[in-house]
Amino acid sequence: MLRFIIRRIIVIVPMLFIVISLTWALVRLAPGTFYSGEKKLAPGVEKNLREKYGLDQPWYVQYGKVLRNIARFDFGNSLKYEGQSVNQILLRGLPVSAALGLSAYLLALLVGLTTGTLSALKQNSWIDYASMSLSMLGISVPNFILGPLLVLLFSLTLFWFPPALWDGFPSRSLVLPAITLSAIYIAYIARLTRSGMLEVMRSDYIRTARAKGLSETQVVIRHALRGGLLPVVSFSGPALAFLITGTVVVEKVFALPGLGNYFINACFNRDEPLIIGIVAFISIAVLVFNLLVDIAYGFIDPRIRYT
Amino acid sequence: MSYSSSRFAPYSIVLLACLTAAGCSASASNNGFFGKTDPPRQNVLRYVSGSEPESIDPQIPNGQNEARICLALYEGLAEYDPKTSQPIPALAEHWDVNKDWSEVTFYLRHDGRFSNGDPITARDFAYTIRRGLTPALAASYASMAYPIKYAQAFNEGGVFVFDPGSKTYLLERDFEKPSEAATGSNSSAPSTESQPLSSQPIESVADEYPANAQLGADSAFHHLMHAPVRVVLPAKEKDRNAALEANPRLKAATAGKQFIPVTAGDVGVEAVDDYTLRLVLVKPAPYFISMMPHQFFRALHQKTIEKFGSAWTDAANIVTSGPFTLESWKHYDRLIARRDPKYWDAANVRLDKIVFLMLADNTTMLNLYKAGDLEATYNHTVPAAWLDTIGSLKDFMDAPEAAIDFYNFNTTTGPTKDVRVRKALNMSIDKKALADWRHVQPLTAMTPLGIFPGYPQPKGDPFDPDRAKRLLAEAGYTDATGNFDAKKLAATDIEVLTNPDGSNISYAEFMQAQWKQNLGVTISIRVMEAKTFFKAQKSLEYKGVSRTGWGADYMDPYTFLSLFYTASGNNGTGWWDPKYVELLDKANRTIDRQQRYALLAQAEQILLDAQPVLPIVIGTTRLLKKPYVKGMYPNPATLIPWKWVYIERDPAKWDYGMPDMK
Amino acid sequence: MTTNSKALISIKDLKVHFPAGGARFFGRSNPIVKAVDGVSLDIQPGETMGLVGESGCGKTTLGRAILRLIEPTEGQILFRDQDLAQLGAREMRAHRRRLQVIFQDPYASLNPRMTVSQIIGEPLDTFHLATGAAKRRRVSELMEMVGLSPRLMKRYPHEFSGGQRQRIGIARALAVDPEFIVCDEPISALDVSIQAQIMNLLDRLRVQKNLTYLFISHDLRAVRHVSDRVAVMYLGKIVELADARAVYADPLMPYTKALISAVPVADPKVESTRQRIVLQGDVPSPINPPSGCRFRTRCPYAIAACAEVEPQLVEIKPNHFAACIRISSEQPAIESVAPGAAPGFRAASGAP
Amino acid sequence: MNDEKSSNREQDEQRVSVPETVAEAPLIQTPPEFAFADEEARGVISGEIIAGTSLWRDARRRLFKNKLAVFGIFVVIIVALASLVGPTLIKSSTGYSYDFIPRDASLTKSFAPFHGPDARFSWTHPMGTDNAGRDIMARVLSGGQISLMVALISTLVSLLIGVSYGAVAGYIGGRLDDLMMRVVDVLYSLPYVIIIIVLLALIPAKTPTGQLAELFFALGAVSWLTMARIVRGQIMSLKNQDFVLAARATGVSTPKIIFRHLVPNALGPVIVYATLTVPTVMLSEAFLSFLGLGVRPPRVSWGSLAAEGAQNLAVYPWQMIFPAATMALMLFSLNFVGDGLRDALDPQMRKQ
Amino acid sequence: MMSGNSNGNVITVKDLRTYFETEDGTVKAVDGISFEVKQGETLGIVGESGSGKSVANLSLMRLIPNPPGKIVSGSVLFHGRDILKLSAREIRELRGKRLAMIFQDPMTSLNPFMRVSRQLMEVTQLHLGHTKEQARAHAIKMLEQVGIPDAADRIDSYPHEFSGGMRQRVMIAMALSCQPELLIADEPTTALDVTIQAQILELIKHLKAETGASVVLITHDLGVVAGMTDHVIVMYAGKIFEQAPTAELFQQPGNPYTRGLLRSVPDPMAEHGKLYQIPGQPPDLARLPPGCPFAPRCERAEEICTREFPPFVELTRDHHSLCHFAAEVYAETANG
Repeated sequence: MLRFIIRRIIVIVPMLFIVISLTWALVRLAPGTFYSGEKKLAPGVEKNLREKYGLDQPWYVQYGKVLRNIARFDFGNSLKYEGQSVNQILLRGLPVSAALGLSAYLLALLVGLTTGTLSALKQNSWIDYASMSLSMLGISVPNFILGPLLVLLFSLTLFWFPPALWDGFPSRSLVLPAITLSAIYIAYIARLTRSGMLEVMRSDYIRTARAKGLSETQVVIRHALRGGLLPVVSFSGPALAFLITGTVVVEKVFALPGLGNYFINACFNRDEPLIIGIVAFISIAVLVFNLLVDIAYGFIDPRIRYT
Repeated sequence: MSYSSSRFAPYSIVLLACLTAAGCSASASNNGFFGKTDPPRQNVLRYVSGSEPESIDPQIPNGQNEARICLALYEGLAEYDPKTSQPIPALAEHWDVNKDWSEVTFYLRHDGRFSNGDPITARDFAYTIRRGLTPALAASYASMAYPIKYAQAFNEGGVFVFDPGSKTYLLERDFEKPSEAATGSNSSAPSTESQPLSSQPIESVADEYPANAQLGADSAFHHLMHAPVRVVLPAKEKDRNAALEANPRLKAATAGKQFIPVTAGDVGVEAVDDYTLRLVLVKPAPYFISMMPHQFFRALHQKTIEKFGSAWTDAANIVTSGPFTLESWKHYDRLIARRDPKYWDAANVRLDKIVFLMLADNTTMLNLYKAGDLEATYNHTVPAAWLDTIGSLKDFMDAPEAAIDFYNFNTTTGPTKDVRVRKALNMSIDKKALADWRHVQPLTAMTPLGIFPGYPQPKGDPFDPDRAKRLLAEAGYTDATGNFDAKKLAATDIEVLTNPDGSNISYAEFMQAQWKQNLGVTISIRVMEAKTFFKAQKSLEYKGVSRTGWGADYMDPYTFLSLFYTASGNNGTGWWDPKYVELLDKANRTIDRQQRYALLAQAEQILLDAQPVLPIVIGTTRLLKKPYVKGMYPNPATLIPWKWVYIERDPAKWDYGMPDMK
Repeated sequence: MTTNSKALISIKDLKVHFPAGGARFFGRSNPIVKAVDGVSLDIQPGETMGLVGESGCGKTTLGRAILRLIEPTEGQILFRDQDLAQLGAREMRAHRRRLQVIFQDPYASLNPRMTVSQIIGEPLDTFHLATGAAKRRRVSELMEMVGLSPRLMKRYPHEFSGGQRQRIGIARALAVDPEFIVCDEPISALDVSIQAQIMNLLDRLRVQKNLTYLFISHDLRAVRHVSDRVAVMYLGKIVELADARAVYADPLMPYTKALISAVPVADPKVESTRQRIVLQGDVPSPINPPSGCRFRTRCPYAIAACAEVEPQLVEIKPNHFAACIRISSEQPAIESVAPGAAPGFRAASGAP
Repeated sequence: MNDEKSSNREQDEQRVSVPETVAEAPLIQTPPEFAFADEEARGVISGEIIAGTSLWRDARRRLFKNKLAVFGIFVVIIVALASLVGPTLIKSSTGYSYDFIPRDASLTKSFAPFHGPDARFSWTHPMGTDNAGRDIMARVLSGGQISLMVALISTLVSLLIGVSYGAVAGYIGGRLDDLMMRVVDVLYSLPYVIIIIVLLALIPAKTPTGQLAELFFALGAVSWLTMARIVRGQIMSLKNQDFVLAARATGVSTPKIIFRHLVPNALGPVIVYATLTVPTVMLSEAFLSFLGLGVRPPRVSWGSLAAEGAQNLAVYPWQMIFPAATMALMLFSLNFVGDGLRDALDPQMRKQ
Repeated sequence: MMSGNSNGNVITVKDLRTYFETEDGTVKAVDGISFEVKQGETLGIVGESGSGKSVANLSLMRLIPNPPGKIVSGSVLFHGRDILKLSAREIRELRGKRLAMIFQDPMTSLNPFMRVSRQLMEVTQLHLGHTKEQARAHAIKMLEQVGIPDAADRIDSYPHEFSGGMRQRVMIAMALSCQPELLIADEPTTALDVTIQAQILELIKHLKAETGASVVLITHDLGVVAGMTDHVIVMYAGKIFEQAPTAELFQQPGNPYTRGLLRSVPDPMAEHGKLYQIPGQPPDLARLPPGCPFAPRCERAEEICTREFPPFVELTRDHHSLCHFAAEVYAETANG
């Protein structure tokens, strides 16, 4: 198990190297620099800026510097935000994104699992139809539409929740973003749970459990749930990685200081160290979460052994 | 695995219908205001500063989102007038300008204090200006200070040429190239070939520039500052050699000479005493005083900066000079400024705190405002499209702004190389309709009308589609009978390039419709991500038309006209006319305001005749302000000097409509 | 075993090893499954060679390795004296015309998205044997041959029952006129009443088309019925090889004895009287097979030497080979080698 | 262990409950040996080929039995038709088109649905007008053209690239699979926004059509990644099925195995994923349009209309509600169609 | 309900009909079968796939998935109580305690996510009110009883850590935990190898002798039935085709189908040659012919067979056959 984990972590290194190098090259290829804007800078000022950030040096020197920094887990300073290190920015944005992502994920789990399980157990009943239609709605209404709708309804008409901004965790400001973000995950999880449960409920060992004289509730909770949730578990890795590392649309709609917001702005600002930092962070997060899912899988499904 | 059928498909429609109903009720306004009007319990003002500031070091960034905060944290020699945005005394009680605009002297108040209690002196301002120009700092707005003598040379990293033999420096006037003479950088007598290489002894300056009577004593530096301008060459050998190659005579003269780097000490800034600051300008700049409230010139605390380096702006370290000081800054979220009790005028500062929220999305901002989470928004936050609804509300603030929207023409290539095409494209836009549509003033020239009282603004071409067609016909876009043929002006030769921000696309669509309706020409619109767009515009990689705009850096027409001053045509149009530049220089040498305005207007006329731009509209502030917020005005610069802002709790004294701007 | 130059297929010391655990979790030191571990076998033209063994003994792997559907690790597969194991992918593909396979599961072995004529016609396309009308004619012919109406050629596999699907599978194998067919448990997924149909069909085709079969099955009754000779496999090795009759009537190796004894007989009288040998325990894992004789862990006759010496397949009786160190041509009957040494060989009535 | 599968597992009793047959095609009764003769005996004219119910046709039948899927198909067709002809109809009846801005300044503002400038009911703008006085219905319908095209083409691109890529990786496996999947991982990790910006800078589109092509390229460029993963997983579970082995055994070439045998059998999940991708694609399109890669203004798509409408939601809710509702309705229906197709294509369903 | 005619029968099935609603119509998986199992007796049910043998037994336990399946009519008297009329709660109390079942595939029938110990303990905790400790001790005892070596050590393993044979032993231990009166073994050895099959069959025999439970053994292998059962039922197309004491059925079958089945099993001792085969394919249960469902495949079929459903002929007191010509066939087979 440990060896498996170590090996998986080692694989991250070359991957990261390639991702970072390509990202660096892409940022270099993208037109414009962090300082270009509507107001043109005086040539002298531009020259000073280029010297300040070493942009006047040959590309390989700059590239080497990037790699050296990253080897020390230091992504350098943001170009756009004077004096702020990328590490600081990541540490600042992460809790927000993570709190949002986790709440959304937990909400999605709660609602998705419940509706999915109910749907499966009451297959082809009105509960099934209703929850599946709702989950399809979650897929059909993109969150850049859902978010504003929720704001209109709950913030501007009913004045229940603030329409934007971050008041820390937990707070009322989290409610609407979390709902917006979770909608599609509720949908996915409900569908995955439903199909997973349907499959498990048809399996032989459920028949065995019933033949033992267990009640339907016992059958579901003790025997079916674990297997029925496996698809949700494998879905959760990438989903969590994605949720926790920031979600551009929702963070934008609700003006939340999360990584997604940072990332998209960094791209528009050509803030190279920040872009590289976030890309690297997200790549690691994805790999780590997939690893975690594999490990969790091992715990849930004893048939899987890692070597 | 299947759920094959469901009878609940219409759910979505029902839900959406509910939300529609909610939306309709939500748009209804509440007693003539947009959303809640309950004042906050404390004297705290919540405002939006825009996107995350690049830095709250006032000299680093160049955006308004930082300026809004820096105005609270720092104070300069002058402050913006809250209503007119003209400079009014602040840390300087008054100032003098000498007769030929080569010297400005500021007399500082004696009670100015930093937030740590240190007095603010002339030395602090000298430091501030020198620091701002330091190349390593790479301040974006260092060019603001370029009118100060050797400021540009220092900022760009130049060297003087010193002759160790004669102990003199080479002087610029001796090496001016004929071509550059036209642009004329100095008022001194033109050099001629017959004059020998020379450098005037420093002593003689004293006669020419008598000591300022009020200051009494004079300094050696003061003498030096008025010496003829020395030759400045790039410090980098490669760049220097290139410069020398271009001027063989200079190259010959530099042989065997020493290159002495320009230092901060060479910059024309002098603290005559603790409360007197003297600046020497390299060339006259009548607009110079109006730049003084700019954040670049606001007082900084030298010891703090030297102690903490770039971390000096951290809440734990920062020392500020303004009415407010930094309490906390949660990045990408909010910055809280607290009233500074040490501030010299603290007694008159009535807000306890200002919360600057960092967000840039108008919808979010307005949602917050409506929900009562914001006291006011900044300029242009109300989308023009909302004016039909919001325009009549009592908390809607709309006033002309010292900002313009216009289109650049690419004058170097394609159909728009032809001035007739440019004129025709301009004349075929019904700017009145455009302005009515967006509830703004049309822009016909390069300067906004009504912002600069007394400025004799030239009139641009009027809306005249028939003439436009004739011009296009003259330019060769004709059918067999010689009449204008819209098909000849192929749609792919001209397109409107724009970035997607704000209502740029809406404008472009309207313009497109105008051209189509008035000329029959279909001009396509091309949207480009901002940075890519800026690059394409700057390097003239666009077909025909590109969108741009300009907000005044200071309250003077020159801020707009100087856009086309740049010698290389590096202005997004490729257009450059020496006559234009000459007129601008001449105007700036003119001390008399009316004469100067007349010269500027002449220059503007040249610009309009050449039509490198298509003026569109004058900006308006379009912001929202709760009625209980007083002392805040939609001024032309839309920068709010915070010390005068307060929260009025008596509804009788609220603003029901625009506050009095007089 | 001596190499018979007349053999159609001559397998020499064939080994198929692969890493255990599958591909999902990569790792360097995965244990090796020795599915087939040094098998030598000659199959004569026109003969049906039966291959029996319990699941996991490697019989299917052996069958697939002969056809290079699984890459052999080591050894030779001589087909008409050409070593198939050495052929490149392209040459091998050409050889597939002569070597075919019939699979166990008639449900899984037919592509559900293809019609019968596409399924049977595909080999014809692959080897450019027939196109257009000729191809249709050939498909009809093949369908008739296996007892299916050609009218059904445009139908899809799911419309057929298991036995009919197996017929389609047989027709596909016959399409290219092969010489040798590996019948990989062709009847085990079928109903009892259908098994006989398929066995008879295979037998008829063998005679008609002069085919040679390797008939793999765990069903000893079926193997006995269709085979000329039978090879018994245990944990990757052949442990006994003889004429079908001899193997059943006179098994030599203790494993074969137990295996045959375990088959239930559809006759209550026989069942109630006969002494069934019940082997203890399970087949050991092929990842780490026992040393020496692999059967020794379950063999009642095992002695210390069985753990040391790997028994070779030797001719105990004429044309009757067995791999057991405790028997020889002089002393072929194991019971007499060690009478009473078989506490594991108990009567059926005894307690487990 | 991929040795032998479970041996003689009889086809499970469950199969009884839903026999492998369909109404039009009663199970074919084949007599043992010479079915042909029997057919003739029953008076059936030989040579008349009975077309089978292919899984496709079967799927279609099941699809049309699924009421919701039919509802979905109906809506999709209605919306598609309206998008196709609607703009022309509106133009001819009211004079409004997606880009028509009225000359009269009093008309260049946003009117609520069914409200004319005189604040009275009017049929002219059933969805209201936008900020420039353009008819929202005309814009929604012409936006439908773009959105549907975007959905269609980028789905096709993702199908084309994703399916081939995933299928090849899944089938070949081993190091190539590892490498191909790492490439996907890397592509996943790269910042999409920057890729688009670079793409725009390096190959600027010369014409609006070229730009549209670029948009499809950009959308397809990312949407295939997940598709590739899904297909790979499917193929990996399919590739060990006997029918693939059978194809290999008959010498079918690798590309044919992948695209004729494997891919058609993996279609169910592919279709569901494809329909699930459509909302993402539409969102990406709105985003890319914002970056300048989408359709050129004043052309619109549902995504960009809704995104723009969201900006004005608090004041002019109809600007978002109508495009969003149309889009949601379409996606909703599309999902039903996708699910219906998956169910219809899933062979598992037959056995339930 | 408490009819007195349970006379020594553990279970009495009367006219049981279980139908499945499918797309293709109603599938009569079990269509009017009646049989009884006496105390201590082993009943074999033989049939090919689709004959309804498993459905019949799932019906006894009321484990038919509904939908699509439904027990349409009939009664299943367990010691005189009709199982089909019990409440859900009452039937749960019977299941696992007095009626136990083991299934064909021991891998899929054990919950792969749960330790064997828990799966075993669950039963006695539920039905016998065992505490954890009691249940565990009992489980270990049961595992030892079914011949799992080192039961105490291995009890906490997961099912996948056992071999197929061992898993089936675990299943048996689980089924017998509460000393049920009736054990239904649904193809318990089909997925196993012959040597393991022999072990398991021995085990069942042995345990049956020890506990005195009645057993219903479902299989398609006539050989298994021959050695294990007292009575045999042969099913075809949801119907009982023949019902007889085991010895008699094998010796003198009274139904052409049974005879065909017996003849088509290859005899290992016989010479290689053409094997007897039943022609044709198993019938489509949704579309049965009007007469005898076996008629199209029957060598003895006459015109009446395709027209009229055959009678259930009593050949001897214990021997019944569903055939128009049962008596003739019975007579024929007696001769050879």
